[in-house]
Parts: sequence; structure tokens; C-alpha cells
Amino acid sequence: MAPTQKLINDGNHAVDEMLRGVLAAHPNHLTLAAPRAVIAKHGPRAGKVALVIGGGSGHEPTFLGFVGKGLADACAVGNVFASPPPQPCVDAAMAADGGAGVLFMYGNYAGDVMNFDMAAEMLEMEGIEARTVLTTDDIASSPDRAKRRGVAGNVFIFKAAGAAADKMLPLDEVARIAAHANARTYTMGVALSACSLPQTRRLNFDLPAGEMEIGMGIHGEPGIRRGALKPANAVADEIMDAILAEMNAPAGAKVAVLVNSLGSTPLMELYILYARVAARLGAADLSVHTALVGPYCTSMEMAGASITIMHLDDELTQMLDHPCDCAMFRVG
Amino acid sequence: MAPTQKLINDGNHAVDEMLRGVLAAHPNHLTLAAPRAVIAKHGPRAGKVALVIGGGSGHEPTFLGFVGKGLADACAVGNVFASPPPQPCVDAAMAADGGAGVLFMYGNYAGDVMNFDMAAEMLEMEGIEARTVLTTDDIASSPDRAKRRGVAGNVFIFKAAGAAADKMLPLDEVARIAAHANARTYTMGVALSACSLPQTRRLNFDLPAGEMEIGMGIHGEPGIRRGALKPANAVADEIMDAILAEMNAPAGAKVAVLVNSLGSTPLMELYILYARVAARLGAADLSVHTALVGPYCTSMEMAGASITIMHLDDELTQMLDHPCDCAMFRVG
Amino acid sequence: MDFTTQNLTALFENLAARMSAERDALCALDGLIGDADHGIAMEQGMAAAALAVPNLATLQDQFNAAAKAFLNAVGASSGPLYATALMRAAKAAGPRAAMPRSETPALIAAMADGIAHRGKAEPGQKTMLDAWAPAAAAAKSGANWAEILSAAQSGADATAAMQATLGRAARLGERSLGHKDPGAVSACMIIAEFAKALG
Amino acid sequence: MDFTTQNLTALFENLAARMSAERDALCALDGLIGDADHGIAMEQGMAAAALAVPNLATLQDQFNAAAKAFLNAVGASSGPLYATALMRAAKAAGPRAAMPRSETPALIAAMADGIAHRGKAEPGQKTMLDAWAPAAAAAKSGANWAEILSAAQSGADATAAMQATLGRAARLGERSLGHKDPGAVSACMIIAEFAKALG
Ligand SMILES: Nc1ncnc2c1ncn2[C@@H]1O[C@H](COP(=O)(O)OP(=O)(O)O)[C@@H](O)[C@H]1O
Ligand SMILES: Nc1ncnc2c1ncn2[C@@H]1O[C@H](COP(=O)(O)OP(=O)(O)O)[C@@H](O)[C@H]1O
Ligand SMILES: [Mg+2]
Ligand SMILES: [Mg+2]
Ligand SMILES: [Mg+2]
Ligand SMILES: [Mg+2]
Repeated sequence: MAPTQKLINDGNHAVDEMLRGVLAAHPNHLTLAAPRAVIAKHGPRAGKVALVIGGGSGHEPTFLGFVGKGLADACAVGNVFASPPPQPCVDAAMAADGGAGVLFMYGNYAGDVMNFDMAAEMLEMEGIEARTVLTTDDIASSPDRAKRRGVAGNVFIFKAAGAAADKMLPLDEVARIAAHANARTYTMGVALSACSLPQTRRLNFDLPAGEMEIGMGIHGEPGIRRGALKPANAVADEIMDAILAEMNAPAGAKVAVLVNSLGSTPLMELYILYARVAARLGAADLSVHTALVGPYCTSMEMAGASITIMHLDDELTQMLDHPCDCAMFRVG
Repeated sequence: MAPTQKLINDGNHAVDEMLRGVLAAHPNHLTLAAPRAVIAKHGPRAGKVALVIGGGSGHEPTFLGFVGKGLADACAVGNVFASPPPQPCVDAAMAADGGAGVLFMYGNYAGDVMNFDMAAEMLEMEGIEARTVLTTDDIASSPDRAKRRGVAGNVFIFKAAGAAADKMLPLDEVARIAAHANARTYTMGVALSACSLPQTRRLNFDLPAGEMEIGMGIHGEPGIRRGALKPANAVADEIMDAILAEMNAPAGAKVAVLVNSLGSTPLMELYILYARVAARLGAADLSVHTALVGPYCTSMEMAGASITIMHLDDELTQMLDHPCDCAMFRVG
Repeated sequence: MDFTTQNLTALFENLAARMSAERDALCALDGLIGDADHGIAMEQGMAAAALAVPNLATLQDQFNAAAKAFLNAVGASSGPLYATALMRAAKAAGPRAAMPRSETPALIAAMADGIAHRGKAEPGQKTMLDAWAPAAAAAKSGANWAEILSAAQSGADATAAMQATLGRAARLGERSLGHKDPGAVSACMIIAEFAKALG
Repeated sequence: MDFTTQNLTALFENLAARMSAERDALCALDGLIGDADHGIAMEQGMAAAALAVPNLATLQDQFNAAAKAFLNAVGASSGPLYATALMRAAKAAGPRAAMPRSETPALIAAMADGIAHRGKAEPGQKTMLDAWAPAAAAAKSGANWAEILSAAQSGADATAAMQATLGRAARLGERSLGHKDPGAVSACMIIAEFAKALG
């Protein structure tokens, strides 16, 4: 099979070249603390809990793009779809540390857990307290929340934790709010095409035209099941049925919504989905406080979309509204 | 051939459903002045020149996303890849009119010119002065600037004009700055895949793997020529050679840069391109004042990228730095 | 028998059906040298026109209503071009409920004028005018409908050998060679429906 | 003849070459139930390890250097798992420039322990441990290298019939059935290179 069409140089250097480009494009926001450890220019400061995020590359603007004042202080950058090793996690944490402890946040994947846990052990030896809150918002990936993957809900969950840290709350509180944000965030996605790794440039799975993967993650791994490609409203309904049933929010509750492109699904399709999501939320008497529509957590060139709903309370609303200024995301 | 994979309902309603979603998602930014005529909530005001943009759909966030305080006051929304008819252009202009005249800005395409010219005639009958500045930044599309297409450079050019209008400059001045911005903006792009219209869901051209279209526009029309798909640096070099030669900026000059995705090309690839663009600008002793990287002017799911350079002077720098707050674009 | 408002209503129904049937073929043609949407524009435009024309008292009102409906449904290049063409046809038909069939070729000449005016086009630029202009010339010289249609078709065929200098395809330079202009092809279909109704 | 630091350097070169040759096949396997990158991780990890081991004085230093290099090059799941495996092998080899070949099966047992420890894994969960654990059991029971390898291979083959309960594939439920675990397959390749060098 012919290699997939990509604008890259050498697949083995794609992540480092991307990183070079990101740093060149955003010199006011980002700088390098160590190889593969990116730090916010105006985020970390004495007495502040350091929020350190990270994960594999290929999900841009997740994770890199959410480093900045008011959100994450630093980020460890892995290979494509591969957790970063412990060293950049440690480097990111040490560079961001303000003496008030470090909170690691990342999606719940075996690889990330192993690497970040090793990093936390290494930090302990340096006398730096590191806590971890995993994101587990992908409701399709397991009936058991603790076993779920972290996907696009990252955006809201990191945002809430970043705001808590920026408000100079202590580590316990930041971790509590992060876990609280995660517990109230629900995502489900579908994929309409595969993606391909820069090194192999082969589609990582075969999806016949007219079909879709339902319950898709963000690493090109197959979804929970395969089904016929349905109209946008039917797809939105299937996802919203699942989310609303789990979320079980009372009438009148406020939510934050993210309709996310997995990569190549354009804004036109996302807004068509959003129109239906808004109608469904309205019918359930839920009011939208924040709406994000766009590519926020991607799998390179994969086609597809996910819908995330965060069930807000006053605390989470305050955290989402808190200003942040990142290279690829701003609030306020 | 199987229909392309899209998350839509009925292709004939895709634009209207998208519009519904956009208005639902951005109630603080946008409202509807008339069918297919979108107006900024906080933009238009008495005594201010009304900047009215528009064009076919399928380029999101262009044009809709650039309506807001400090940028465009209103936008006429066409069918996919089709100029809006005169009526929504008139509706948008009348809704945005603050008594200081209307500036129409849009890309230079036969269809848009005919429809907006008819709109301008209709406005004249209403006693509203309407001027037009076409964008013509696509250097690959003709040796003659007046015949060139308007593509991703729209972002910078509209931004400059929007700032001028927001500063309450008179119509003559806004039009002069808009034309000046256009004259100093240079874009060239490549496509790595075709796109497909929601109604037909057929790829609008055939591009064999391993090839690319060079000098691509934003409507899925074929490029200037077809060539072998080259590494990112070679693509960036070819584009930068062409732009730098035309721009002919003196050492020490300042520029604004946009590395734009045509749709499905992900941030990873855009930042790899940006790294090379930055290196080339550095080698030419040009300094980057503003860098944008992302999907700003797209052709739905088309793969590919364009590079835009605006040659700044003090006036244009001031215009780009002026704050704006749109649903899909913010500065300051 | 005169050409009546009923006949014109039926003609627009046929035009709508024809464009709908040819939509994908026209889009494919436009994909080769344009943006692959010409069939969609013509389908939407003629569908809107067909909905607008029934129950109007005069041919002039019908053509004007068709013009407005086509334009508002479509925009694009085809919208203003056909809207102007249809407004010129309205003028030629005049405020009457029927016109002698012998006068109907003047409609074609009027439409061609409208297109040339709106598009600032001349023959040889590889546009729909390359079908409409020879058809108009034939109409003016007293040709019958078969001859008018055949003139349009020769004109459309000839666009394959032209390099576009107007419209979207003009940016392609030599790459536009070897493909017929989609607007000229749809023009022949329109003229063929006129010929079927009037010939 | 003892197993020397030179021999270990050569073994890592073979491992790097093997993983490079199998990269795309392992990625394709991982694509079926994972994220299609396992071959890349193994290629990068072993390439980095092979670069790290020459010119070190003891087998222990070599294995530790390989562990660190593998981990830092890769991350992912494979990184911590093989880093821990290689650190356990370092301990088993000890601070000496050579070890009796008869003792080398203990390296396999040590590596399996490391993987089980780091991954909190048990046999039957459809992971690389399903190849490493039976290989380790064989090694501990005094089997020769051919027998160790064959135990690993039977274990890897058996993963096709397992439903994953650990790692990325665990989210697939029944969809993981019918495909071998990529980590178990690459484990067999590693053990095969050990067997070639030591058998
Ligand atoms: N200035 C013009 N004068 C006459 N015909 C034109 C002109 N510009 C374009 N056309 C015709 O319009 C056709 C394209 O129509 P369509 O695809 O509907 O619009 P668009 O080019 O806006 O997508 C071309 O094939 C050509 O025949
Ligand atoms: N907890 C675990 N314990 C043991 N092996 C594991 C564990 N999690 C994953 N694996 C192994 O790792 C392999 C995947 O490795 P790799 O593709 O390199 O990492 P990733 O899953 O992070 O992309 C799986 O096939 C499985 O054999
Ligand atoms: Mg991986
Ligand atoms: Mg068009
Ligand atoms: Mg067209
Ligand atoms: Mg993997």
C-alpha cells in the first residue's frame, strides 16, 4: 500500500521538529526546560502548585497547547501515541515546581501510568511531593470509571485544575478539584477513518466506507464496536443518550460542552453536531455555560468527532471561567 | 464509488444546519440579521464603517469565524464553495451600517464579484455607500495581482481592515488600509488530497498517492501543477522561495506568518512546516511579529497547507495588534 | 398555438428535472477544472425557479420570478449569470400571458445578452457564453430550434480546445485544455429543453 | 565458553536489527487491537540500547545502560516494562565481565519478573507476560534454550484466544479475541535472539 500523504520530513524526527516549530511560533508562551519538557513562560511561581500534564504526541493541541498561565505549568512530550518516559516528566516537574508540590495529570493509559509513576518516585527522592489525578472521561471504554481512558474531556478537566492552582490553592485542594472535575466529565466519540503514524505511514486500521467505529479513543485504536455510518443527528443522539443517562443531571443544571474533531472532520460537521447537541441539552432542560467546537484533542488526520459534557457546579463554573492564556487556548 | 465519510444529515441542508450550530454555540458573539446574514453582537455602531465579509461555506473558520468586535461586523454566508447571492450581502450590510459607509471584502472570484457587485448596486439605491476591496493574496494563481485569488491571507487582510474600522477611521482610510494590507500579503499552498461536497460526497478530483497539487486554492479546484509529494522542508522551501522573491522585503523587516491547514492536515505537520518557515525568515533577516498556525481557511476535509506572509509596516503592525474578539479568533 | 404561461411553467419543471438528473455529471465536469459544484448550483437554481413560476399572470412575471428565485437559491457564478439571463428573457417576453412561438428564439438571444453583460464575457474565453452566443446568433438569423441547439452544442464542444481566460478555470492555465466547460455543457441542456418545448 | 560483555553487545545489535526488520509487522499487529506503534517502540528502544552497551566493563553495567537507554528513547508501555526487565537482568548478571552460559537462563526469569512487577500483570491477561512467564518457568525448571523459546511461543500463540484485561486492548472487550498480543509476539523475537546467542 502507498504511504499515507503527510507533510513531514523524516517520521523519526517528526515530534522533535514539531516541538521546534511550536517553540518558534510561541516564544511568548512556551520555553524548553529540558529535551521534551516544555514549560510555561508566565505560569510557574513560588508557592504555587505546579500542574504538569503530558502524554503522547499526535493529539495536538493536547497536551502542549494547554501549557500557559492559568492552565498547565509544564508538559512532558512523548513520541507519537506513546507516553513520555519518566525523565521529561521529572524535568517538567522540577522546572515548574514552586515548592508547593506537583500535580501530574494525564489520560489513563497503562503506559502513561507506568512512566509517570516512575517519575513520581524519582521526584520523591528529590524531596518533591507529586500527586496524580488521571483523567477517565471516555464513557465508552469501560463501565468502570476507574478503568476508562482519558480523552477530549482533558481540556475541561485540566482547565479546572489549572485554575485551582493559579488561584494558589494548596495541593490537596487542587487535586480534589481535579478529581471532582474528572468525575463530572463524560465523553464519547466516533471515528470515520483511521490515522497513520509518521514512521510507518500506514493506516492503523481498515474502515470500509459506509462504516464507523463507535466509542473511539484518540490513538487510532479500534472503538468499542463498528456500525453503519449514520447521519450526524443519529450519531449525536446515540452519544447524548449515553452521556445523559450516565450524567443524570437534574433539570436546570449547567454544563460545559466540547464538540471535538479527531482531526480531519471539519468545523462544518462539528457545528452540525453541535446544533443537535444543543437541542438535546435544551430538551433535557440543561443550560450551556461554555461551548467549545473545534479540534481540541486529535489523533492526527483521523476523521471523526467526540462529544464531551461536563456537569458544572458553582466551583467548576468558576474554574472554567478563570482566565488562562496558552499558546493554543485562551479564556477570559 | 462509495460516498465520502461525513458527519452530516442531508447535504442540501448542511450549510443551514451548520449556521444553526454556530449561532447556538456563540450566542455572545453572533446573531442573525436575516437568513444567511450573520452580524456581530458588539461590533457595529453609529459612525463606524461597517466591514462586511462573505463567501462560500466550507472554509470555516473563514468567513463566519472572523465576525466580531474589532474585525468584521457582518458576514454573508453562501452555499458550499458558492458566493452568497446579493440579498444576504445587502442584509448583512444594512444590519451593520452605522451611517459611515460599508466596506465589502471577499476573495477575488468571478461569482463573488458578480454577487457582491449586485449587492453594492442595491445598496446604492438605499443610499448606502458601499466600497469593495478584493483579496488577491494567492501568488500561485496568476502573475498579475489583480487576477489572483483570495485565500488564507484573508485572515490578516480582514484583520487589518477590521482594526481600521474599529478605530473609527473614515471609509476612505479603511479602504486604503485594506488595499494596502492586501498588497503586502502573499500566500501559496499545496494539497495532498481532494475534498468532497456534502451534496455529492464524491472527491472533486483524483490525486494519486505520492503526488500533490501545487498552487492549490481553497475550493478543491486543481492547483497550478501537479508534482511528486516532497518532504515538508522542500515544500516549505518551494513556497518560501516564491514568496520571498515576490515580497522582496529589506533585511530587518517585520512579517506576520500564517501556516494554515486546508482541513485535515494536523497541527503536527503545520508546526513542522513552521519550523522551516521560521528558519527561512531568520536566514533572510526578517523578524516574525505574529505567528498563526492552524486551520484558518479550509476546504472542508482537504489535506494540505498554505503559507501566508504579510510584509508589515508600522501601520499594519498596529492593525494586527489591535484587539478583536470573534467567535473563532481573538487578539489582545 | 402560442407559448403560454402554462407552457413556461412546464418548461421550468423540465429544466428542474433535467438539472437534477445531470447534477452529478455536471459536478464531475466542474471538478476537472473548477470546484465541482456546478451541478448543484444548476439543480438548486432551476428547482427554485420551477417553484416560483406557477400562478403568475404573464410570461414576464414568470421569467422575473424565476430570475429572482434562481439567484437567491444559488449565488455562485451561475446565479447572477442566469438571473440576468432570465430578466432579459422577461423583457423580451413582455407583459403578456402568451407569445407567438415564432418569437420565442428571441428569448435565447436575450438570455445570451444577459450572460455576456453580467459576466463581462466574450466568446472564446471558455465559459457558458461559448454555448449561448452561437445559439443566440443562430436565433437572430432565423434558424429553427434544431439549428439553434446544434449551434449551442458545437460551441460547447469547442470549449474543450480552449484555454480558460475567465472564471475559476482561468487560474489553471494550460491545465484547462482538453476539458469542456461545465457551464457550456449545462447551457446546451437548457437550450435543449427550450427546443423540446418549442421546436 | 562464558557469555561476555562482547557477546552481550553483539546480542543487543542483533535485537536492534531484528526489531527494525519486524517493525512494520509489529505495528500492523498492534493496529488490530492497539495503537499501531509497538514496532516503532521496540525498534527505537533496542536501537538505543544497542548504542548504549558497548565499552562498558560489566554485564550489569550493560544491562542497566540498556534499560535506561530503552526507557528514555521510548516511554510508552514497552519502555518501563523492558527497562524494568533489563534492570532485573542486570542484577541477575551481576558486576562481572562474563557469566557462565549455564547461568544465562536466569536472565529470562529475571526479565519476566521485572515485567510482571512493573506491569502489575498476571498470565492470562493477554500481554507480553504471556510469553515471558512460560519462558521464565521453563528457564527456572532447567530447560534448554530451544525449550525456553518454544514455551514463549506457545504462550504467545495462546494470547490469540484471550480477551485482554490489561493494557490498551482491555477496552476492546471481545474485539480483542482472535488476534495475538503484539507485545507477546515481540517477546518471542527477543527470546529467540537470546536463544540464538546462547543456545
Ligand atoms: N464571467 C463569466 N462569464 C460567463 N460565464 C462565466 C463567468 N464566470 C464563470 N462562468 C461560467 O460559470 C461556470 C461555473 O459555474 P458554477 O460552478 O455554478 O460557479 P462557481 O465557479 O462559482 O463555482 C463556468 O463553467 C462558466 O461557464
Ligand atoms: N500492564 C502491562 N503489563 C504487561 N504488559 C503490558 C501491560 N500493558 C501493556 N503491555 C504490553 O505492551 C504492549 C504494547 O506496547 P506498546 O505498543 O509499545 O505500548 P502502548 O500500548 O503504550 O502503545 C501490549 O501488546 C502488551 O503486551
Ligand atoms: Mg502507543
Ligand atoms: Mg463554486
Ligand atoms: Mg463551480
Ligand atoms: Mg502500542
